[in-house]
Amino acid sequence: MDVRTQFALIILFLPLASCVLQIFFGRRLGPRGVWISVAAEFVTLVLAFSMLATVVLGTPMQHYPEVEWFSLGTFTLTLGFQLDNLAVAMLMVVAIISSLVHLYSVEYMRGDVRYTRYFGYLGLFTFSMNGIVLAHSLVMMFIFWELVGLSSYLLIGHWFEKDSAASAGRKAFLTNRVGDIGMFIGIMLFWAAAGTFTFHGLFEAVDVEGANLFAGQTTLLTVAGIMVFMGAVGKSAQFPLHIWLPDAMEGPTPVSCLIHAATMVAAGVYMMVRMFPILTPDALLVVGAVGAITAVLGALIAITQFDIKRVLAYSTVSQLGYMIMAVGMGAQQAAFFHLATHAMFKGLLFLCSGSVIHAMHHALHEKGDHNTDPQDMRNMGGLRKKMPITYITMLIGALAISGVPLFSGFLSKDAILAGTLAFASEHHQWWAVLFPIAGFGAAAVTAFYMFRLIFMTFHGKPSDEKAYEHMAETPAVMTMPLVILAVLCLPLFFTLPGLNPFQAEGWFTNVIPQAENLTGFTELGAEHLEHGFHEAHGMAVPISMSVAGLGIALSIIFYLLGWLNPKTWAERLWRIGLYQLSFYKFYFDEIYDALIYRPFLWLTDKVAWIDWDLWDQRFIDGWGRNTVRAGNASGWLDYHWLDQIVIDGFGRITNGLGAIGRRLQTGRVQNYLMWALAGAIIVFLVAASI
Amino acid sequence: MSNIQSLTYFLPELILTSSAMVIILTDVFFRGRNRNRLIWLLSLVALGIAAIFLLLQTTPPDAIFYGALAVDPYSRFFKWIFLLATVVIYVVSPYSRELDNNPRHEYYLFMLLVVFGLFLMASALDLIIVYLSIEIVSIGSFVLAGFLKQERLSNESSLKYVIYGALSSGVMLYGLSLLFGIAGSTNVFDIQAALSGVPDKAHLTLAVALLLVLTGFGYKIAMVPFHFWTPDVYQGAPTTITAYLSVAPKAAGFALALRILGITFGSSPDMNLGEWLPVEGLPFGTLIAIFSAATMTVGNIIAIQQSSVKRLLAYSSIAHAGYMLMAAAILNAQAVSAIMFYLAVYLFMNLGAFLVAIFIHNRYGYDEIEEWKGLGFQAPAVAVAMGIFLFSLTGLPPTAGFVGKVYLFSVLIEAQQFWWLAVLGVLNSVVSLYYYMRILKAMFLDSEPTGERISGHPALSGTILLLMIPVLLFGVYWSPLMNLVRSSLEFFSPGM
Amino acid sequence: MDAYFLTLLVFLPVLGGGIILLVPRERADLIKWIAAGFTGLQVLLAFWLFAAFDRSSDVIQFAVKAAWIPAFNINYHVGVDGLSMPMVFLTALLSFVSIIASWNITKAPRGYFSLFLLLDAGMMGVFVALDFFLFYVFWEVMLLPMYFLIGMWGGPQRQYAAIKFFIYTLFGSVLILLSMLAFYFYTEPHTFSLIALIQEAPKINVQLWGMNIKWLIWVALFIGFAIKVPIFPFHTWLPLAHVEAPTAVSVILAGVLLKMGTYGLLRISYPLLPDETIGFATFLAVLAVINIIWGAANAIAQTDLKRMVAYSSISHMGMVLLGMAAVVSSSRSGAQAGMNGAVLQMFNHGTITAMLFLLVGVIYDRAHHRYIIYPKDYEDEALRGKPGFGGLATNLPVYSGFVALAFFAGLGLPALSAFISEAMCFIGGFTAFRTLTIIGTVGILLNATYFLRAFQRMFLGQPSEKWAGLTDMSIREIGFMAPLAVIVIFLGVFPRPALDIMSATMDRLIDLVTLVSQVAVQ
Amino acid sequence: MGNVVFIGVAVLVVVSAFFVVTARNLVYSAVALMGTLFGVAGLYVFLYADFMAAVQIVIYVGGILVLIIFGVMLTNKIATPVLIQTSMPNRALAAVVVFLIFLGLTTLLFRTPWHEGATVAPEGTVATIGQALLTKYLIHFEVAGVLLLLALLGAAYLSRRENG
Amino acid sequence: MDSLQSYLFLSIILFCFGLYGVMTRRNGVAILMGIELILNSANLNLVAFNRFGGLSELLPGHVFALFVIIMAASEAAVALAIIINLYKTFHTVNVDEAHEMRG
Repeated sequence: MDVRTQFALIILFLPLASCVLQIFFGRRLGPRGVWISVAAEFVTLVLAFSMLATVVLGTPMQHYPEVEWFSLGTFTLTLGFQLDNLAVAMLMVVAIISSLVHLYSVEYMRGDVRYTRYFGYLGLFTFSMNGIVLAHSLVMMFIFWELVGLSSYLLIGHWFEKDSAASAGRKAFLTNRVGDIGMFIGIMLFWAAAGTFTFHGLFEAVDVEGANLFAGQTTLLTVAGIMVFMGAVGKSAQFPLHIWLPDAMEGPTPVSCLIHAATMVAAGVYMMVRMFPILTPDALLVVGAVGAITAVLGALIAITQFDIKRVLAYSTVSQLGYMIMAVGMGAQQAAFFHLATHAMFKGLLFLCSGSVIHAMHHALHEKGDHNTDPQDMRNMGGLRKKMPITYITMLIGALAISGVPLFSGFLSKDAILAGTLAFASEHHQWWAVLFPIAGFGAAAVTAFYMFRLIFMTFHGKPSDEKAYEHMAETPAVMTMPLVILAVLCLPLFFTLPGLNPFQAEGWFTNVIPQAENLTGFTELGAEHLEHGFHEAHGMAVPISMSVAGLGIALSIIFYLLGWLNPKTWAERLWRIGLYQLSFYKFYFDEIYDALIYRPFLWLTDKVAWIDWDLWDQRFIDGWGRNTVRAGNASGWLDYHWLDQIVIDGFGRITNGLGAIGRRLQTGRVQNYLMWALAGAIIVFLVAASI
Repeated sequence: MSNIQSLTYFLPELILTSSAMVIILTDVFFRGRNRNRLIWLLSLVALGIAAIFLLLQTTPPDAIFYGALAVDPYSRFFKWIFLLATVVIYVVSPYSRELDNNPRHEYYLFMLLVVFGLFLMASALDLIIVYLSIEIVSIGSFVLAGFLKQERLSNESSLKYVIYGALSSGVMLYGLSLLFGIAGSTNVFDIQAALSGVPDKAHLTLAVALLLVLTGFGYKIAMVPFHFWTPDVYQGAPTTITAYLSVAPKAAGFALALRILGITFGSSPDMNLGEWLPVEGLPFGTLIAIFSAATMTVGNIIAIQQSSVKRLLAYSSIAHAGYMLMAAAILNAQAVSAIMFYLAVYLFMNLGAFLVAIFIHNRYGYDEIEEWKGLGFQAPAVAVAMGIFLFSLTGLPPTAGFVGKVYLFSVLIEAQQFWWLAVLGVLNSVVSLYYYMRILKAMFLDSEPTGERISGHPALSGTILLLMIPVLLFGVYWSPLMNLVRSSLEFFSPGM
Repeated sequence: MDAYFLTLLVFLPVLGGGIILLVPRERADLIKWIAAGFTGLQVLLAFWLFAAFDRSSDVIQFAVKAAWIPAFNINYHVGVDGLSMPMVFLTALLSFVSIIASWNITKAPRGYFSLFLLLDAGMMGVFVALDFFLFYVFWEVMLLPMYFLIGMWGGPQRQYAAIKFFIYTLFGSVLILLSMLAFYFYTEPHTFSLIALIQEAPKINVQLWGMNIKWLIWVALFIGFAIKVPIFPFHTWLPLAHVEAPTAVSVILAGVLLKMGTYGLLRISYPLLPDETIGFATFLAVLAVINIIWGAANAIAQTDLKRMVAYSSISHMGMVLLGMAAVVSSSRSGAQAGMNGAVLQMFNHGTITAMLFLLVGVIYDRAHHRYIIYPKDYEDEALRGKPGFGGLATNLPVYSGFVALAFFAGLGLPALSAFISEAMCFIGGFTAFRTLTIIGTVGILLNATYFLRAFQRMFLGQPSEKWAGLTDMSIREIGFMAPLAVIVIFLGVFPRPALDIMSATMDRLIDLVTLVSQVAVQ
Repeated sequence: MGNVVFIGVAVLVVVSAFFVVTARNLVYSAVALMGTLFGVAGLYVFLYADFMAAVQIVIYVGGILVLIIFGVMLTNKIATPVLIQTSMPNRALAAVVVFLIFLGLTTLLFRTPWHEGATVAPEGTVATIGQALLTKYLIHFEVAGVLLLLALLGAAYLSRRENG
Repeated sequence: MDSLQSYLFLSIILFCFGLYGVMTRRNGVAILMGIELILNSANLNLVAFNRFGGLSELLPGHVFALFVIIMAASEAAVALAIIINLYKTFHTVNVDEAHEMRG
């Protein structure tokens, strides 16, 4: 077996082994046993790193091992790996965040009732996530896609005693399923057209050079692409399925970091990057539009949130929107770049917030306060003195996400914005301009709310002095990952050997070349695109720098210097209805609840009522009550007719006829004679008339 | 064949009549305490001897007494059914508590004479014999139904029976007289010969005569709309007699009707693969099909409403007549053999069900389904047997009733006619399940298991269990019975 | 040995039932052990059969043919192929599991276990019979014990449920009977052999009401089988029967009996009436989708856990039908995916739903109720609309683990057995009926909805003090659950053993349906 | 002359039959029945059935009618008129049904070409019947005997008062 | 007048009166009288057919009628016995009052 395959297998199954170990033997191993899981993660990190190293050192990874899973003659399913540069880079991202989160969790989750099981679930997640990354076919990806959904469900619901946590888990799973159905349909469409599930099979089928299976079927391909994209919409929390992600913050913060910021939610982007070569321009446009809407939407909502994790969650939604938009703009390289940088800085931000929450929690606990919400930023303030490491690392993260130069976020975001500008310049329709506007607008808002978060948390006066006294920096096991991630937020790590902080060129872009995956579907040639980006890059840098500056400046004016009072402004905005929109998340939950969820539950109730009560009640309670009910249910006459008249009715008619028959049986023999004679005459006439 | 020669072929019947004389004499001269027992024994012996003579009768089909009676395998088959039914009733009668207040010896005597009538019905070839044999069976049945003189229900039952019976036979007689008028003879073969020459204009009269005759036959087999007497009479009569009436005279009615109508209105006198001849203005097969549909439907749907077991079984017996008529709508060898097979099976299952009713009646004195509660735990063996009889009556495998029903349905399907009737038969089978299950439900489901056990006389429970054997056996291996039926499908015809 | 193997498999339980009847009824333990012994032996035989089965062959194996009623050309003809083999295995396994799960039966154990064994024999017989008459006899034989098992040992409405079940299924089976007779009489030579009829039945050319009677036969057979499946709108017997039946009987009902309907369609309607099958395929697919959605929508609204599980069966069987309808797919691989997926789903649903019902039984044994939410008309007014349980995951970790496994298997999570079979059904269906299948995929979401809602309401949240005293699963309970769990996981990861067995036969079946009809068209 | 007598007898039969089924008093009915039976006997004479006429009078009038009158006596007090008719609607319905039957049968009667053979010579029928009864109809005769026996025993059993 | 039709017509009238009587009379004995009318009508048929049908040899119609009369006697005896029994238990001879069993 090829060593690369072996490495991939180990990366895939080592976390699963740790999962099985923790689930079944966790209790026996005790809390110390979780170090085994941590160690396993670091082993995968080393392996991933070694694979990445070979790639970076010049050997492109192009290894597609596969085995037959089962075959039914012509219908065959294979399992295998798509080991290419993209996968290796993604593996590395997953391994870094995952191992750091493992490490971080050792302290963060200490004393939890289901301590070991938590690590088991983390292992399950890492396994599934690696599976998505390595999957060589849509089916295999779908399998792991669902499995990450499961682990996400389990981890969000880790504290399932809390109803909100349990509900959030369910919401996440179900919302994801909506997208998954689309993805499944998309898979079937691809399969029906191309007869294969594997990526390279599909690429070949679509490739203009080869036999073009989709010749003349671009509509089909568009639809299939959009359908598969629905999976990404669900998983990457894109509009309109973004609602689950903020709720998912009910899970432990390291989980939010790992799953709901850095890796799993990025899986959608990863998949879109993977699928990029077979997406048609029409499909890409839809993708881009969804991404743009999400980017703006998430950013706007984040402004008004007070829960520290929710701000980050909406920020994640927004950033994912960026990435998806980038894919839609054809800037898939930028999308993936942003994915990687975002994983680092958003992971960092989450871990920092976790650190803050941990400290708050600890402090409130010491104080004996169990009512105050440790995640509400209004209860914080001035923490920078108590938690310097956290403060500094979080500040770095905030700078990175805001797109301030000298941090990784600047480079990737800039690439995306350049992509939108290039798109706008290539497409001359009026709406093409909306993409860069959305991009830059969201960038400004991002800078604003991120610094709002920093200022509210770390600056100003502490809101609760007593608790403040109990605050302290978190232990080294937790701060160490912060530092590591903060370091990884420096652009240097992505641009080596190039050292220019304004230039994104470097090993990373070499690993994921923009042109490599292009097929004939993009109207613009690869080089043309490349050129467009270069052109746009020059324009994007100053604009993005200025919008970031604008956002930060506004934030400083509001929250640090207090020149403008946020509360007054909030009230003003409230009066014109804008504040609520943001604060209540554009009422998405309410709208879904009112338009989909409740009607649907009502419908199922009715369906069940028709299916059962209508029939049963009628049977038991007799006619009178049900006539009323039947009247109420006139809308359901169809089924009413079916079950009532045809099935139950057969019985009732039989009974009714029987009753008539009984009445004929009067007990008076002469009546019998009369009936008999009359009956004979009738039968005779009937028979004679036939 | 002349009268003297005929006697040798008439031995089983002679045994029956002469033993009746012996019994009367015994009755007169023997006044001991064991009179009932003695006469019971004598009757059984008489039946046994008759059976032996019947067994020895292996001659080819022939007609005796100047063509008045047929001696052929067909009639013999039915005679076996009558004997079997009678013996079963004889065996259990001493243990039926209902009869305790009345002299059983006369009961045995009447039954013996009724058997004689049944024998004649199975072999009648002459309209006068047809009429007389039906009357013998009827009058015997009237008396037997009213056997419990002190009981109001028994009286009411026999009153209704006699009035209904008398009118039916009167109407039938009128029909027979018209038939006689058209054909000019009382012998069925002569009639058949004459009918082929009947002018077209007389056809409608023929049809009406046929209908009038059918009134009489229909009354005997409880065919709707001539069934009205059935539930009331069955309910009021002693249960042993009800059981008997539901099996033997019904079988005799079928035997008689198939033979007489088959010869006179069928296409071939030996009834081999024949069909109903069209009588102008009256498609005979359709007529029977309509009667069949009405019979099974009415029987089943009214049965659903019953709370008395005897009455329920009465309606169910009406429905079963309907099933059998289904095959009679197609008059061919398949159909006749299917009916014969079904009658044989019906004998076991229906008698079995009634015997269980007697079993319960002995214990509780009444026959509401309610009172069967818990029988499944108090007398498990009998209850299981009842379950098997009921499943068989419903027509579920692996019981004989299933096979019987399959044969009946297969007649229609093979002939590719009367599909609607087959479908109706299906629906009826389903409906019938409902009320049979009510009994089963009462026995097994309506009460908790108890330790209390009830038991009947071993002869009674033994007979019940014995009847279960053929019901199950013929359900999985019915070749012997079918072979018997097939070999009995041989009719006397003058052309032979 | 080989020759009498299947006969042994079928009649072993009958023997066991007979022996049980001879045991004095006070010896309840002995009765249970005998029952367990015989079914256990049956499982071993089934394993042996599984091992000895030639996977590459598409012909009937272990066939035995003996004249039964020569006059009617009825034979005792049994055998297994790739279609019946999984069902035989499932029957043996679930029977054994059910017997173990019935250990706490105290009411009339002798009757219970002997009827159960009779039921076992009937089911086994249906799956191995190759003579239509024999098939029908077994089909009906199974009704009687089922009626009593529901009616005597069931819940409060058991009698109503039993009679409803019985009447529904009898109605269906009488239609099957008519079809059977039609097959017999309209083929020359008259035969009941399902093998011979594959050749003969398509030649039937009898006109009735202006059409070839084969269409009517197909419809009659379909109604008969549809009631068993059950296919909307013939499904209303199912929730009642499943809910009222004792746990072990629900397991058998949902695990094995429902499969008989689809098995019947595949064994009889498909090969014998290929043209009609193709003609009705769209109709079948429409019903399949209705089943999927209707069953799931109903399940969402249920407050009784067992009813929810019962309705989930309707939904899952809909997927089987969708896969079956894919036989007409123009794409060969689509047809293969659909048909194999359907049979695999039959097996998988059997094991999963068995787990679900067993788990419902476990909680019911302890808490004596199984409401997810107390119904609006619950006798205790204070409890109406309140959750029936809550936070069980804290008290009963093992139980919750099994429930989670079963629920996730039920909602089609990958790596658990149902995923691959459902996916295959959909993929197959998609190649033939695009729009319908897309509508049907909504069922995936709905299935997840009710399972997760139920799981949250019962197992998550604050543990309720009322149920703090419940004990976790006993060794016996884990014992009968574990094999099923192992199968569910194993087939989820490695479905190949199951698919290998059936794929050759399915290929042949697809050929029979599609090729024969092409000939007819030409 | 013959016709006149025939018409007279026919009228007697019809009128008395009418009274049999409509008379309000049972005893009148019984008397009317006697008229009918005599009338039918008269018709037998017209049909050259002398033996049958005799039998009609002896058995029917002498036996059955007496039996019926006994029945009337045993169950009624002659002096009090008893309501023996059923209700009016019932009678009307019965009348309709019967009228339909009457119409149908009459129509058939005149439509049908009845088989008409040579008229039987008006010699005595007694000897022929006697001969027939002992040869061709012997078995019928015997069966009738059994029937009578059964009826006798049955009637005796039913009307007997059991002692104990 | 002396034709087959006239006898048959008389017979039909008797038959119909008989039917009417059976269906409308409450008294058991009166019903019995109705039945006798029906039997007589059939007998009239038989004898008439015998005469006009030219069936001279063995007079089957006469013989048939004879047996019918015998049967009528038997039936009347049994019926009367039953009616008297009814009178004993129900204290009435009105048959419509005996309707305990119905339905």
